[in-house]
Amino acid sequence: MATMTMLEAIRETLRAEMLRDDRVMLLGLDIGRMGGVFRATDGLLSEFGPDRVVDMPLAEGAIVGSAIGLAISGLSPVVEIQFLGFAQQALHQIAPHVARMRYRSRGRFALPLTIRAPFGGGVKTPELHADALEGLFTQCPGLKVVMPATAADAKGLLTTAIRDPDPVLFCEPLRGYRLVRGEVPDGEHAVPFGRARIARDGKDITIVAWSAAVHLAEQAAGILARDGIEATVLDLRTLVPLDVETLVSTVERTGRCVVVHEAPLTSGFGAEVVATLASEAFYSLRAPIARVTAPDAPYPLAGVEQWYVPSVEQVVAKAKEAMQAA
Amino acid sequence: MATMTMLEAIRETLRAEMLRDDRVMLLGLDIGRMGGVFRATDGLLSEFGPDRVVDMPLAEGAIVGSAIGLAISGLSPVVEIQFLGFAQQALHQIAPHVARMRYRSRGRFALPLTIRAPFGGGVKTPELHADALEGLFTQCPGLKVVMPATAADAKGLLTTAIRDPDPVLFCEPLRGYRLVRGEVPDGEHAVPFGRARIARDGKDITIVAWSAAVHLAEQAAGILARDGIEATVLDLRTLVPLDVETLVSTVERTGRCVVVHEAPLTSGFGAEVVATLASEAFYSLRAPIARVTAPDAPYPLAGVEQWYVPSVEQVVAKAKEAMQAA
Amino acid sequence: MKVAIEPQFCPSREEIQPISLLRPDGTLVDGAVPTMDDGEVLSALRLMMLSRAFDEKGFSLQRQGRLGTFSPVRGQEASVVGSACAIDPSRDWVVPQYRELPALLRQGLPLMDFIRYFMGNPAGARIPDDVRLLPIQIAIAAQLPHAVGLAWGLRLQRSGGVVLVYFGDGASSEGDFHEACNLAGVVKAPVVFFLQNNGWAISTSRSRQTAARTFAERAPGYGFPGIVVDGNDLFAVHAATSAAVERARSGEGPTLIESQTYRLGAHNTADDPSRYVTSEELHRREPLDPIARVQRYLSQRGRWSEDIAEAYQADVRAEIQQALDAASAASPPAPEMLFEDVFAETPARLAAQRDERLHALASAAMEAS
Amino acid sequence: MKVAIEPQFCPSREEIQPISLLRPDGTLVDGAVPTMDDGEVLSALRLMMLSRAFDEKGFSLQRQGRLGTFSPVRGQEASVVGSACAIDPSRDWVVPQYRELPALLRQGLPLMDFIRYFMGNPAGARIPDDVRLLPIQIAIAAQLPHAVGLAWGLRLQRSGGVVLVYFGDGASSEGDFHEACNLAGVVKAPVVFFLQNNGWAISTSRSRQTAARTFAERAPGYGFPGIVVDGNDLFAVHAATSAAVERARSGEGPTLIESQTYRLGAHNTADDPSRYVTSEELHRREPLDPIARVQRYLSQRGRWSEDIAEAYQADVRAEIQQALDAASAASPPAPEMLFEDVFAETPARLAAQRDERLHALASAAMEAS
Ligand SMILES: Cc1ncc(C[n+]2csc(CCOP(=O)(O)OP(=O)(O)O)c2C)c(N)n1
Ligand SMILES: Cc1ncc(C[n+]2csc(CCOP(=O)(O)OP(=O)(O)O)c2C)c(N)n1
Ligand SMILES: [Mg+2]
Ligand SMILES: [Mg+2]
Repeated sequence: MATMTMLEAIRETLRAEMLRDDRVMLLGLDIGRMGGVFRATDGLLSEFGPDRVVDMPLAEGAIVGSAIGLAISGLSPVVEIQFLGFAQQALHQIAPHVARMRYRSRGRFALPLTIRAPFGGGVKTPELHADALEGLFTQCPGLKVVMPATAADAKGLLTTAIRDPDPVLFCEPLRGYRLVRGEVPDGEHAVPFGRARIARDGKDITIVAWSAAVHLAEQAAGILARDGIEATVLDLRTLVPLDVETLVSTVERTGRCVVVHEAPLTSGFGAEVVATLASEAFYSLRAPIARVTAPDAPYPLAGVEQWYVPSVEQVVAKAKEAMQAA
Repeated sequence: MATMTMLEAIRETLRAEMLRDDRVMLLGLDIGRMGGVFRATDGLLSEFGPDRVVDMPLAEGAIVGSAIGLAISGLSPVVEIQFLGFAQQALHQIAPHVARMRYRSRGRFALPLTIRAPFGGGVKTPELHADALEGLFTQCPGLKVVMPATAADAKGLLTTAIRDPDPVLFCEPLRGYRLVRGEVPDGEHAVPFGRARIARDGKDITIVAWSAAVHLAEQAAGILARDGIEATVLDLRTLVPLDVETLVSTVERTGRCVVVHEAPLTSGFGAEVVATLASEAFYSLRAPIARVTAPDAPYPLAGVEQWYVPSVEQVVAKAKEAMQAA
Repeated sequence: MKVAIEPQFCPSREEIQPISLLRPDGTLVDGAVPTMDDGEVLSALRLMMLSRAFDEKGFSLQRQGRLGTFSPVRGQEASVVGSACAIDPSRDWVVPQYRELPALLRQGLPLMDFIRYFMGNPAGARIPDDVRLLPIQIAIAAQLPHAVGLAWGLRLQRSGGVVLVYFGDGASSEGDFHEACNLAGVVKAPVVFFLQNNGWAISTSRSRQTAARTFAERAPGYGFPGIVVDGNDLFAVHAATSAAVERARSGEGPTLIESQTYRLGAHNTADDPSRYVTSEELHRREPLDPIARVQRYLSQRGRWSEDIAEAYQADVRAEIQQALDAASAASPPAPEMLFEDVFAETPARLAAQRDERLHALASAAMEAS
Repeated sequence: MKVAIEPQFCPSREEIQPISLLRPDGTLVDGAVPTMDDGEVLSALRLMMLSRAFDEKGFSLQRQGRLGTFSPVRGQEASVVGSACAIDPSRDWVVPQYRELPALLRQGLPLMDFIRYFMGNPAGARIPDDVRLLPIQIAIAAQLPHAVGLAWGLRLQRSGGVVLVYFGDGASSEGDFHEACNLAGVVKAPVVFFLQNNGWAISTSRSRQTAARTFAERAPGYGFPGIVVDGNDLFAVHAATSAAVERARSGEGPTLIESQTYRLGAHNTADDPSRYVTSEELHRREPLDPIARVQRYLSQRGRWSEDIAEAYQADVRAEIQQALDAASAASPPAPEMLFEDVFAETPARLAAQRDERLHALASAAMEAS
C-alpha cells in the first residue's frame, strides 16, 4: 500500500488502465502537453502519444459527442471535462445519447465511456466552476454516477468505471484533489459499483454523504462522539446505482439520519436519499431526516462561499436536533 | 367564462399579453407562418408582425441565449422550445445564465423572460420528444418552474409568468393541449406563483401531482371514492417556488400521501416533495409516502409507452396500500 | 494610396452554380461522364422507387394508426441514393438523420426492422450486427459529433472505413454542426458531411435559416473543402460523394457536400405544408423530380420503358408488402422490453421496479380475464 | 472536356496578410492614415499602460491572497483598447469575455468594482446603471448569443446602439459561437464579433484549435464579412473596428474581426505557461509588444519621452492604488448577500433558509465571543 493524494491515485489509475488495455484513450482540454489543469494526466502524453492522449478543441459537446463515436468504433474513451459545470455544454449529448445509446439501439451499441470531471466548492474558484451538479446527472437513466471520497476509492471506482461496459460520470472533488490523502492498494484494485461504504460505525445516528462531504460527515461524527453520540458515516460512493439495501439497513439500525451534500437543497440528490428512506425505512425512523446542503441560491463569489457551503457545525447541529426528537 | 382547451387558453394569453405590452415578443421554431407545431401561436404573426413573432434558426442555445440579450435590451421575450427535451441543447444557457443573470449582476440585469415548452408522454411521439424533465430544471437556482394542469391555470399562470420580472420555465403537457378543456375566466386572470391548488378535497389521503398527472390523480380519487376512500388531490402548480405550507398542512391533515409524476423515479421532483414532507410533516405521517412514477429507464418507443407512463391503477393501488398501513 | 480597411473575406456576390451532370430532361450535360454504369443506375433507380412507394404506403398506414410519425424522402431520392451508393457497406458507415430510408436499406437494414421501429416496437430498433449504421437520429444535429468520433476511431484503428453522415439545412444551425466540423478538420477524420438542403426545416425556409449564400462555403472555415451539387441529379451527387469518400479514405480528411434538393411533400405525417408552401412553388419544383429524371435518362439509352416501369413498381410494392407482413407477424412488443438494455446488467433498483410493474400487469390481466 | 467535380470552396493556399498600419518600429505603413489623433492615441496609450500596470500589481496581490484568480491582458492591450475606443460608451455596449479590463474601464466601470469582484465581494459584481457592459463571462462563448440578442433588441427599439463582443480563439470552437453568428446574420444584428486570436486557449495552441487558416473566413458562412487585423497594431484594430461599428450602425449587420495578437504571459494567475510555451517562442514575440509600438510612434512625433513615460507610469500606479484602497475600505462581504438577488422577491423557502443560516452564524459568533 502506498500513501497518495486522490489526484495521484487518479493519475496512477489512468496510467494503469492505459497500460492494461490499448483501447483506452483520453480526451479533454489541456490534458496533453499541460497534463490537465490539475495535472491528473501529467506525463501521459509523453508515455502514450498524441493518438491516446488528445488535446481537444474547446467544445464540450464535441468532446463528449465524438467519444460516443469513438466508443462505437471499438475504443474506450475517458473524457475529462475541465469542470463539471461545463458538462452542461454537453448535456444534450450526455442525457439523450451517452446514456441512451444502448437502449435506443436495443443493445447493439454499448458505450464503455467514462466522463471524469472535478467539481465542488470551498477552494475559491472563479464563478461557475464549483457547482455540484451530480443530482442533475442522476436524472439521466442509463448513466452511472460515481462520487469517490477517498484516494483508495478514487482508484477502485475509476478502475471499475473504465472497465464498465456502460457510460459512467465520475465526479472528482476539487477540494479533495490534494487534501485527501490515504493508503491506496497496490496493483489491481476495482471497487464494485452499488456498494456503499461504512466510513465510520456508530449506533445512534447515520450521516449519509458522498464525495468531499464524507470528510465533513466524519469530522462531525468526531465532534458528536465527544458528546457521547455515536454516528455512522455512510459514504454512498455511487449514486447510480444506489445501494438501497445498505442505506436502508443502516438507517433502520440507527433510526435517525442526516444527509449532507454540497448542492443546493431543492432537488439535490439528498432528496432522493430521504425519499427512499421515507418509503423503505419508514417504520424505523425516530426523527425527521434533516438535509444539510447549500441554500437554494447560485454558487456565489469566493468572498462569501464560506457561508454557502455546508459546514461541520451545521451537520453537528442537525444531528443533535435529530437525537433530541421523540 | 368561456370553455376552451389548454392550447386555446395559451394562445389567448399570449395574444392578450402582446396587446397589453408591446415589449412582449415571441421567439421559437416554426411559431410564425406555421403558428407553432401545435398551433399555440396561430395567427399571431399576421397580427403582430415578424419583429414580434420570430421564426428562429434551428438552434435552441441561440434562441435562449439571444433572449437573454433581448431581455437586457428592455424587451420581454417569450421563447417556445419545440419540445422540452430539446431544452437540453440550451441547458448551458439556462442554468448558468438565464437563471443567474440577476444574481451574477447583483440585481442590475433582471430577465423578464419566459420559456414555454410542451412535454410529457402518452401521445406516441417520436423518441426524445416525451421526456418529463421538470425535475432537472428545479435544480437551477434562480429559475421558476411552472406546471399548469388546467386551461384556467394555463392562462392564469402564463399571465403571471410573462409579467414576472424573473425567468420562468413554463411546461405545457402535450397530452393536455387538446384533451384538457375547461372554463377560463375572461379578461384579466393572473394566478400567483407558489400557491398550490386543492383540486379535490378529501380527508383520508393526499395525492400530490402537477401538470397532466393531476388528471390521473383526479381519476384515481374518483375510483377510490367508490371504495369509500376520500382523497385530496393537490395540484402543486409551481414547483419553484414550492408551496411548502399548503403541501405540509394538507398532508398533516390526511396523514397519508402518494406523489405522482411522469418522470422516472430517481431524482424526479417527487423526491423533493417526499423529502420535504418527511422533514416537515414527519410526525403526522401514518404511512410511508409512495411515489408513482415512470421506471428508471429512458422514455421508450410508442409501442411500449402504455406500460411506462404511470397509470390510474397504480395510483389507486398505492393509495390503498397507504390506507392499509398502521 | 491609402491603406484599405477592407475585409479579406466577403460573402460571394455571384450565384454559386451547383455541380450538375444530368439535366432535368434526362440528357447529360456536355462533358458529363456518369460514375455509374447502367446496371448501377438501374439498381439505384429501384431503390429510389422503393423509397417513393414506401412513402406512399407509409402515409396511408400512418393514417390507419398502424405506423407512427415518420418523415418521407419524397423529392430527395437522388440525393440520398446517389450518396449512399458511393460508399462500401462492407467497411463504411452511414450515420443518418431521419429522412434517409434508402440509405439505410442500402447499408443492409431489413425494411421490416425499419417498419417495426416505426410501429413503435423496440425490436425494430436493433440494427443487425453486420450493418454499419447508427440509429435514426431524432435530436437534430446530435449525430454529427458521433459520426466524427466514429470516423476518427476507424482511422485510429486503421480500418480503412469512411463515415457518411446525413443532416439537413436546419441541422446546420445547431452548435453540434460547428463543433463536429471543427473537430473533424483538426483530427482529419475520414467523414463526409452530407448536408441535404431541401429548402425547409419543418416550416422554416432556407432563407430564414441562414444569411449565408451556400452552406458549403462554411467548409474552409474548418480547413476542408465544400462542394455544392444539384441534389436532384443522381450522377452529380454520386460523383461528388465518391470524390469525397476517396479523399477521406486516402487520409485527406473531411468534405462538406451541400446537396441542393427539395422536399416535395410534408415534413412528416403530422405536418400540413399548405400552411407555409404555396402551390405555385410546388408546381415549380415538381418537374425537378429526381426519379423521373433518371427514368428519362434510361429511356434515352433504351433501358427503360413503361413495361419495365410497371415491373419495377410491382416488384418494390411486393417487397414492401412482404416486409409489412413480416413486421406484423413478428411478436408484438412486451412490457419487459422497457427494462432491457438500460444497462448491461440491470441494477437492483431497476429490477425491483420491473418486477413490481410486471407483477401488477399480470394481476390486472388475471382480473380482466 | 470532362465536367470537373471540384469543390467550389477550398481552404486558401496563400498566407492571409492581416491588415496593418503601424509597424513594430513605430513607423506608419505606406499609405496608412491613423483613425486616431495624437490626443486619442495618448489616452489609449494611458489605458494600455494602466492595464499593464494592473496586471503586474494584480499578480502580486493574488500571490498574497488578496485577489482571486484573474487573467492578465499582457500582450493584448492594443487589441482590447483599439477596439474599445471605436465605440461610443454613451450608446454602445461591451460584452466581455474575461481578459478585457481596459475595455471595461473605457465603458465606465470603476476600477474599484473590478477589484472588489476579484476580491470575491458580490458588491463588485454590480455594474453601475449607466455603464453599458455585461458581467465578465466565465463560461466560454456563452456571451456570444447574449450579445446578438442585445444588439438585435437595440435595433428593434431603434436605439442606434451597437454591441462589441469579445471572445477568444478557444471560444470560437464552441457551438455558441456558431449559433450566435448565424443568428446575427439572419436578423442583421448590429454587433461586432471581436475574436482575439492570442495563440492559446490555456495550453491549447491555435493550430490545435482549428484546421482553418484564419478564423475570419468563417464569416461568409454566416452571410457577413470577416477581416483579419494585426492585433498588436492599435491603429489597425481601431480602424477595422470603427469600420465594423459603422457598418453595424448603418444597418448592414455584423462583422467578424479576427485580431491576431499574442498572450505574452500566463493564461491566469494559476497557470504555468512554461509547461507548454518555449522561451524561444516568447523571445520571438516580445518585440511585438503593442505598448512599446505606440510609444515609438509617439516618440517619432515628439509626443513621448522618458519623462512623459515616467509621469504616465506614476499616474496609472496612483490610480490603481487609489482603487485598491477604496476597494479595501469598502464594506466587506456579508453572509446575507448570498440570498439577495436570486429573485426579485425572495420566496418563502429561500427566506427560511436565509433566516436559519443567519441565525446559526449569529449564535456561533455569540458563542465565539
Ligand atoms: C434539437 C432539436 N430541436 C428541434 C427538433 C424538432 N424538429 C424535428 S425535425 C426539425 C427540422 C429539421 O430540419 P432539417 O435539419 O433541415 O431536416 P429536414 O427535416 O428538412 O430533413 C425540427 C426543428 C428536434 N427534433 N431536435
Ligand atoms: C465552457 C467552458 N469550458 C471550459 C472552460 C475552462 N477555460 C477557461 S479559459 C479557457 C480557454 C479559453 O481560451 P480563449 O477563448 O482563446 O480565451 P483566452 O483565455 O485565450 O483569452 C478554458 C478552456 C470554461 N471556462 N468554460
Ligand atoms: Mg431541411
Ligand atoms: Mg485565446
